[in-house]
Amino acid sequence: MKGNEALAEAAILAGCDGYFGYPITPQSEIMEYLMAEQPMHRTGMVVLQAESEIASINMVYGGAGAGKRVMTSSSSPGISLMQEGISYLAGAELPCVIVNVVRGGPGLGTIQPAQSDYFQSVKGGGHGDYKMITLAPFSVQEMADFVALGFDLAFKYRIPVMILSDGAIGQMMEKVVLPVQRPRWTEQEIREMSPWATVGRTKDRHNNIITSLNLKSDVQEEHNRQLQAKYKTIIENEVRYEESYCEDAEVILIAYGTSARICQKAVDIARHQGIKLGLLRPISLFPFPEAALIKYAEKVKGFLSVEMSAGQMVEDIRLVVEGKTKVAHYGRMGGIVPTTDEIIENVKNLIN
Amino acid sequence: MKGNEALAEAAILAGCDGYFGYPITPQSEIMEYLMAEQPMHRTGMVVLQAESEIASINMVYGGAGAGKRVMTSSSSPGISLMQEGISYLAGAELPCVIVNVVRGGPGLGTIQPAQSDYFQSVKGGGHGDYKMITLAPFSVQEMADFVALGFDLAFKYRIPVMILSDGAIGQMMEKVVLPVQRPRWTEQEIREMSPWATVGRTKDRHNNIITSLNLKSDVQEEHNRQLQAKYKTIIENEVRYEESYCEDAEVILIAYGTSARICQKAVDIARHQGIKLGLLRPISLFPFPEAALIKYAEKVKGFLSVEMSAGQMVEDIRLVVEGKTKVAHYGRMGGIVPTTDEIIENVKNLIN
Amino acid sequence: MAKIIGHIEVDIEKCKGCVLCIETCPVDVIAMSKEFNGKGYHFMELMADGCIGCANCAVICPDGVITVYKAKGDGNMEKVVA
Amino acid sequence: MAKIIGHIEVDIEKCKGCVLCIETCPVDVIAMSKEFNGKGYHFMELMADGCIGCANCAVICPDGVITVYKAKGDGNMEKVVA
Amino acid sequence: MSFETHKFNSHIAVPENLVYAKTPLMNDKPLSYCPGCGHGTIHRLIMETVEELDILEDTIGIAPVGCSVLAYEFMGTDVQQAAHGRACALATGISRLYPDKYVFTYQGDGDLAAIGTAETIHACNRGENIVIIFVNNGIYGMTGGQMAPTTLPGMKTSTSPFGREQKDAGYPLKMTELVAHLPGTYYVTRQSVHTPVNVRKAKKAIKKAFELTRHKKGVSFVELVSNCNSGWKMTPVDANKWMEENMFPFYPLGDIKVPSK
Amino acid sequence: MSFETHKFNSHIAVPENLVYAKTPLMNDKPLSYCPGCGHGTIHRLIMETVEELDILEDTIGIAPVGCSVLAYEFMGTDVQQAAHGRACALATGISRLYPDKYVFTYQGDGDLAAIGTAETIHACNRGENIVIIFVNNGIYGMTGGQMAPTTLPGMKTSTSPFGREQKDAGYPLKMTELVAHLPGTYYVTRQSVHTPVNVRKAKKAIKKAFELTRHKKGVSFVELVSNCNSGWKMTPVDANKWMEENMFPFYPLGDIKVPSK
Amino acid sequence: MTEEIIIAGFGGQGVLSMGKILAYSGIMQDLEVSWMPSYGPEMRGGTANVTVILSNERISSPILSQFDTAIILNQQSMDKFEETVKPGGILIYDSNGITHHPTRKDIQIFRIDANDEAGKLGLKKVFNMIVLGGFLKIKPIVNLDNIHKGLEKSLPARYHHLIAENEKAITRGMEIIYQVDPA
Amino acid sequence: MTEEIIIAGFGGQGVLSMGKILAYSGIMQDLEVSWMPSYGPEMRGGTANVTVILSNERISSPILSQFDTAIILNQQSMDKFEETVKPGGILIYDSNGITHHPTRKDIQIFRIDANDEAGKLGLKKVFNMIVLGGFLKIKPIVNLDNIHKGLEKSLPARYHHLIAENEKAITRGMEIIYQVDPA
Ligand SMILES: Cc1ncc(C[n+]2csc(CCOP(=O)(O)OP(=O)(O)O)c2C)c(N)n1
Ligand SMILES: Cc1ncc(C[n+]2csc(CCOP(=O)(O)OP(=O)(O)O)c2C)c(N)n1
Ligand code: SF4
Ligand code: SF4
Ligand code: SF4
Ligand code: SF4
Ligand code: SF4
Ligand code: SF4
Ligand SMILES: [Mg+2]
Ligand SMILES: [Mg+2]
Repeated sequence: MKGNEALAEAAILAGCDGYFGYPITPQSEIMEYLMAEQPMHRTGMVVLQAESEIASINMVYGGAGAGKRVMTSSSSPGISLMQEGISYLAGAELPCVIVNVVRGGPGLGTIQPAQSDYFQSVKGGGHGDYKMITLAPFSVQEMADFVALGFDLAFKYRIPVMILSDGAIGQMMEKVVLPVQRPRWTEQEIREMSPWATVGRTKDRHNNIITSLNLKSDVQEEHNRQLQAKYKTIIENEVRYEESYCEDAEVILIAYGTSARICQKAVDIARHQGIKLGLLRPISLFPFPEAALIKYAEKVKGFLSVEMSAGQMVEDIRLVVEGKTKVAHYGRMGGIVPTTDEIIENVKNLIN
Repeated sequence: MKGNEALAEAAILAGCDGYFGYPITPQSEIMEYLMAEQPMHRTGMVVLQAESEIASINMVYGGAGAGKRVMTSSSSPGISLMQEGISYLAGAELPCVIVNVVRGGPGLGTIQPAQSDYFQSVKGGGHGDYKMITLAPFSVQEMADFVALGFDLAFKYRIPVMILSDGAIGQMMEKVVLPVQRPRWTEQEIREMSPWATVGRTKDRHNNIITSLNLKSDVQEEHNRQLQAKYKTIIENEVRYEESYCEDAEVILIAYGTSARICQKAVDIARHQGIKLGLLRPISLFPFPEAALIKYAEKVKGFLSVEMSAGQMVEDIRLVVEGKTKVAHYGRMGGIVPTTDEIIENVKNLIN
Repeated sequence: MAKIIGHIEVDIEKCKGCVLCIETCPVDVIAMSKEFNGKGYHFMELMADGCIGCANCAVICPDGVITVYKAKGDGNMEKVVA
Repeated sequence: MAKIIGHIEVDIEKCKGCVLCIETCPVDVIAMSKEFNGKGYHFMELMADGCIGCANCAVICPDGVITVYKAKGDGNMEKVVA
Repeated sequence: MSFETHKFNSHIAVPENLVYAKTPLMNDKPLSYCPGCGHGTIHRLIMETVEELDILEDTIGIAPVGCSVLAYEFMGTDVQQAAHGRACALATGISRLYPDKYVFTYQGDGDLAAIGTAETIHACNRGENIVIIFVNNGIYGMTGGQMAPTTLPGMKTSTSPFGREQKDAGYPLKMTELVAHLPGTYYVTRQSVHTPVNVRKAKKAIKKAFELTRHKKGVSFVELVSNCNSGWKMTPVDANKWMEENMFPFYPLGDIKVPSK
Repeated sequence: MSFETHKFNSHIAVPENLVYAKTPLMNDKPLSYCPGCGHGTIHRLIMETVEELDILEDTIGIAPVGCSVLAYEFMGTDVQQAAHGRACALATGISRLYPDKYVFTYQGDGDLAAIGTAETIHACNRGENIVIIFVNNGIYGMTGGQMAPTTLPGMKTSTSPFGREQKDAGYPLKMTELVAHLPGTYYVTRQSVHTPVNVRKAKKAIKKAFELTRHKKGVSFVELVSNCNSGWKMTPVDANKWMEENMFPFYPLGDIKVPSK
Repeated sequence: MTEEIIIAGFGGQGVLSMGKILAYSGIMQDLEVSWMPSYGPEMRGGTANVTVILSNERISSPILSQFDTAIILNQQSMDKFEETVKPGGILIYDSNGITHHPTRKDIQIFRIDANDEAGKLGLKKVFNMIVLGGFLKIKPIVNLDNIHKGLEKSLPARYHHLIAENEKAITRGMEIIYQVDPA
Repeated sequence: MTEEIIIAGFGGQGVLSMGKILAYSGIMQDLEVSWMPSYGPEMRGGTANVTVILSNERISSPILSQFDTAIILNQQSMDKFEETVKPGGILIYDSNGITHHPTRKDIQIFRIDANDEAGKLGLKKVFNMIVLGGFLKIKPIVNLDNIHKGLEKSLPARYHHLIAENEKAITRGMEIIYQVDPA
């Protein structure tokens, strides 16, 4: 199964209620798979091709506000169009899953894989102070696994969750173990689990309101404080990452997604050559695995951030490391994937 | 004159060819002023109310691609809608001026002044690796001055320039000295100065193309490298900032825009109280005044970033300082402006 | 002879004095008060006898300020109208 | 007797073998080649005499592959057509 | 509530004589609209409909930005606040996921006919089973009276201070007629709330719209030509008169597309 | 160029006998379109028009994403590449700033009728002095054959693998008829390029559109119903036949709005 | 000299334009000025206030939390701004609609019944000029010549015939303001 | 065992599906597999290639710059991928349309004229299976049973009647491949 298809199938299995999307390479297979699979007949899941990405994200807003498990997917330019909607979702604290199968930018750019939407995802491409939980799958298996995980986190914290993938992960096939089917929630369950949702007012409660508007500054500030507090809780509880060969490493590579796959291989090769190389792979980009980095910051000769971008995640590494060790960046752009040779050469430069 | 009006008048005086915008508080006065002023009769400048912010930014794209001095303005949610367009402008290397009179977010938020779109402006709210030159006016005078400066930089580097203002600066009145009228460029001048512009092909040249598309990864990577090289040149040449009382300061406030105004007052008060406080005001947010900060990093007890946000610019400060001194953040949100008392108290905390 | 008699009640604190109701009353029995309400508006009052309970005023009132009653003018009610 | 004679030239490297031209030729004088061009397509050829220079083929060709000529069939041209 | 009960026939003010009272589905908060603004009346008619059809548990409203952004403060139904122009997309999302619910949007002319054009046209084209309430006051009320797509030719607004000129800004856009051409719309009508008779007609139209939703007929589209006293800089009474004289010739009241049985 | 010059009458291949040759405004690069795709023909007709009207120095084209995103590689005019759906906004920007230039957009059905609906409607409503070339092939060609707003009922695409169903996806959207209702459009027509006769008619329509621009008449809107052999999974010949039989009944060819003298 | 003033009241009371006239007059007197409104939400009505600063030095912050003078025209504003007057500063208020009169002892309190006076004069429109007159009596920081020029500058030409009336109102305001002892 | 393969040719040659069958067959043999296409631009035609990895260990990177085996089906791919074969590795190519034959001395080079053969057999569609057969002859990393299962898995049920034909093609491919000395 292709990564994109695994993600689509996993959405059905996760009990997702609705997918709203618009075609764009390299992720159109997600909607195509869903349309061919007709999940309406399997679970009752709705799949709708919207007139644009803006419509998609706002259909998601509507569905999420009504307590449903809803998602959309797109690739870089389409995700840029969603930025207002994402800021609204964050402001109104609505749970949903948004998939970005990143391609090279800026502008129309190229359709080849890239990681240059990191800032947009974790710093906030939309306006205002907000965060999304951002998960970065690095295998077809994780493309499948992160859908249910995404929904769980989204509802636990009432927050939009971004799955930040890229064209390579989306297009490749690997063995994948699919999760078991979860049931979709009934209206009654939604009313109980998400008492804030606009499902229709019953006599025993006031009308539910989904909004991000606060005409009064002090109310808005209080709302912002609560958001920030929530983000802090998330930072404390939801960091996910994977380490390999870090314990004795002289240099640790930091990479996620496709570049983490290359880095795995680079570590294998380097270890063969006797270079003590490790890999720390952030799985959640927000929250960023700060503690893990700090742990190694004073032990290693340096960190090398390997990205398919001009250098974005490297800033988050530097923010954590605060000068305690060298932090270098090696990036390729425009859809080009770094090679193991290039990585190892950069590691050698860092050591010397 | 209100800040927004001064900016509008300055656009006419700067020889701006076209303004395309959509109403949103707190910046609607910009278009209202222009409509009342009828610059078509003064300089031939076009003012058009578009059907949306997306249309506005794409009208700007069209005009900029044809070599004209064009601009738009909006406030936070509207700017989020422009992110795809901004990424395209950056990718196609088109010069233009975009004004964001920031209000409190996320979502619909509040219409009161805020500084929570810093990340969006300087890290890239759109997709891909790109930068905009970002200028932060802190007075009505600068609202007026930065329009012509913005156009100059935009054309010098073929880059979109963001004027990052806020509701307070936009709504306040102060004395302002308006610049003298600059002529608009003739078509002939445009053909000479901007030989890349799509003005209509003459027999002696190939067709001009405005695009950000590169189907081939290596071409796209090369394009990205050139963009990064350009950004480096800008970092080397276009840093703008203002210092006051930094020379002997124990603590330096870092603030821009409205919060820099409050900080000025806080410095006055603190100096009266015998506290050695200084203020370093970044005028260009990208490029960020790194060298100036480094200069003081080892002299002071700490930097205090005063922002109307949960803490955004403070990350850029930390990235520069790399642990060499304390870096603290004091922020208010949701449209609330920090007070001098609060700032001074935070300074005291930093010292102890 | 069963005559119709009507009556309205006005939530004066919510009235904004837009006078749309006054314009629409077929029997001209409502008018603006001299006083202001808490919001600083002159408010609408029933000024004379003769309301026929047609509810025009209530229907047109954007702020939902008016409640309308109507009764057949017989029995002891008739006395009152008389 | 001035008969019309026509002739076409084909930029065979750009032809994509879509056969739209063949469908549209009123006198059926064009057909696909057996060979491939550099792009791997069979390309269109003038296969027989009798082209009347109507330009249908050129007009319909999406790839602008065909150039059409036409002459009155008199003088030494007539000889050729004869 | 402080009711002023007058002496005149106040004795008949007993429940059995009640002719008209605000529906309890309108909250008791004072409306934030300007005196005489039609938004309040239209809110009330929708809430009366929901009450009369007894569909509160299954009704979800959507109010995007515009003067009625606070609709959720006044209407007793569940309400989502939408980004500018996107109400129809939200409505689509909700209605597809809850096909048996009553989903309505409440949109101004700036919202529905400018920034939201694509969402409006496509929801109508897909025939989403929703009610679209379109309050056309020919201006951007909330943001201080800028020109809307529906602003009349020659009409002065803060962004057309010398009157809307066709050559710069085009003609007023008749979205209602436009969507009536789409097969996905089932019932399309234009009403007003400036006289009691019109209020009653508007109420009927709104009720019909919701009833058609029950029968899954697709889009019911109800335009309400309304006033904006503040934006037009007129008293409410003058505004209504101006509306009759100027808006209605351009936006004639009545049904535009009615269900053929 | 490697021309194969055949023996048959090749002696008449001299300039004075030339009947038809590709306009030099079409670059010599091989087109990137699939064999038989109408895009190439339509490109050529526009370039012929520009050549014949001798307006190269004053013509600016706009090609958004879609199969024709590379139009700038093939057309000899200055060209801007637009974000998906935004060609009409770019055209507005350019045309307002250069009122004497010829600005045309070249848009697919996904571009013009889905994501770009608002920009299209509003440019048409404002009556921008531009030419809109609308290539309707009922599908998203570039991205691999997904359903477009203009996809026919029952038509199979990669996102309607069991055929477009009206109840889920609505009816095909007839944007051309829709914009013809707007006062800002001056000339609205629907043509095709699947036979020489139709090509010649289409050429006339395109030329007329550019001539009307010269006279500042507002929007000239030319729809070209075209094929997408790859998306439809047919040979070019079959595709054209299918188009005649299925597309034209739904999208009848001919003028929809013609200038009244 | 730096004078930091807040003027606060209802939307319709001419609060912003009073501030504007003061600011323009300051400019005429070659002072540095700043005028910073609290702009309301995207809705009608409600309260309005404006911070005006006049100074012969560069003005650091246009937004303040403490003021030399507060001019207060309704109860909400009293609740909000009484506390913000600097010790030794001045509070001027119109008693119309005021239910809780100011109570601070460390400031000087003046009262001006401008609303009543405007009613009496039949000059509702210049209510705010009466208040301005009162303020100028207490703090004559700009002279009347420059006020005249400020009026000229801030009123559109078509209203210039009203300047005399405005000036009359200012003079009247100077007459009717009086100091009160805090209750 | 880890086998890293690149298969490269024109869009229409069945490059991706050859890779897919190999990958599915690997799964049937309980190997770890990865299949990574170079997906083309949003346009038709052009070249296509796919990286297939079969291994009995976890596969680190699905994207490689060096390969154990390169299967090359047109000149462009030859130009691009000849260099990427690891020293000691294998290059298999179909000579149809090849103008510059491979020249490396440090690898083993095999040639398979599958295009001609497919033409002869009248089985253009299974051209790619002939090539696959050739590869399996040289590197029998999956057995024919599992290839059968892989075909079953990767072909939609409605094409299962074609499996026999595919297997015939594989067998034929095994017969016609031969090693060449670099020119
Ligand atoms: C993206 C975005 N753009 C602009 C605005 C500002 N805005 C708020 S409401 C509105 C238009 C209001 O007009 P209308 O929809 O006609 O409603 P009305 O207030 O007249 O009832 C605008 C432009 C916004 N909130 N968001
Ligand atoms: C914002 C955005 N969304 C989606 C895409 C992907 N995309 C490119 S072209 C296209 C549609 C192409 O269809 P059409 O406009 O009909 O042109 P055609 O290829 O059929 O000629 C899409 C969805 C994109 N490039 N940008
Ligand atoms: S219509 Fe309503 S708000 Fe208006 S004056 Fe009458 S009662 Fe008051
Ligand atoms: S109910 Fe009718 S008659 Fe009575 S006050 Fe109202 S409008 Fe007048
Ligand atoms: S129409 Fe053109 S491309 Fe097609 S076969 Fe004929 S010459 Fe070749
Ligand atoms: S010009 Fe006419 S007759 Fe000659 S080959 Fe072409 S279509 Fe046939
Ligand atoms: S501004 Fe206009 S639309 Fe808004 S509440 Fe006031 S009158 Fe109504
Ligand atoms: S995909 Fe369709 S529209 Fe695109 S080039 Fe091929 S045939 Fe033409
Ligand atoms: Mg409106
Ligand atoms: Mg298409």
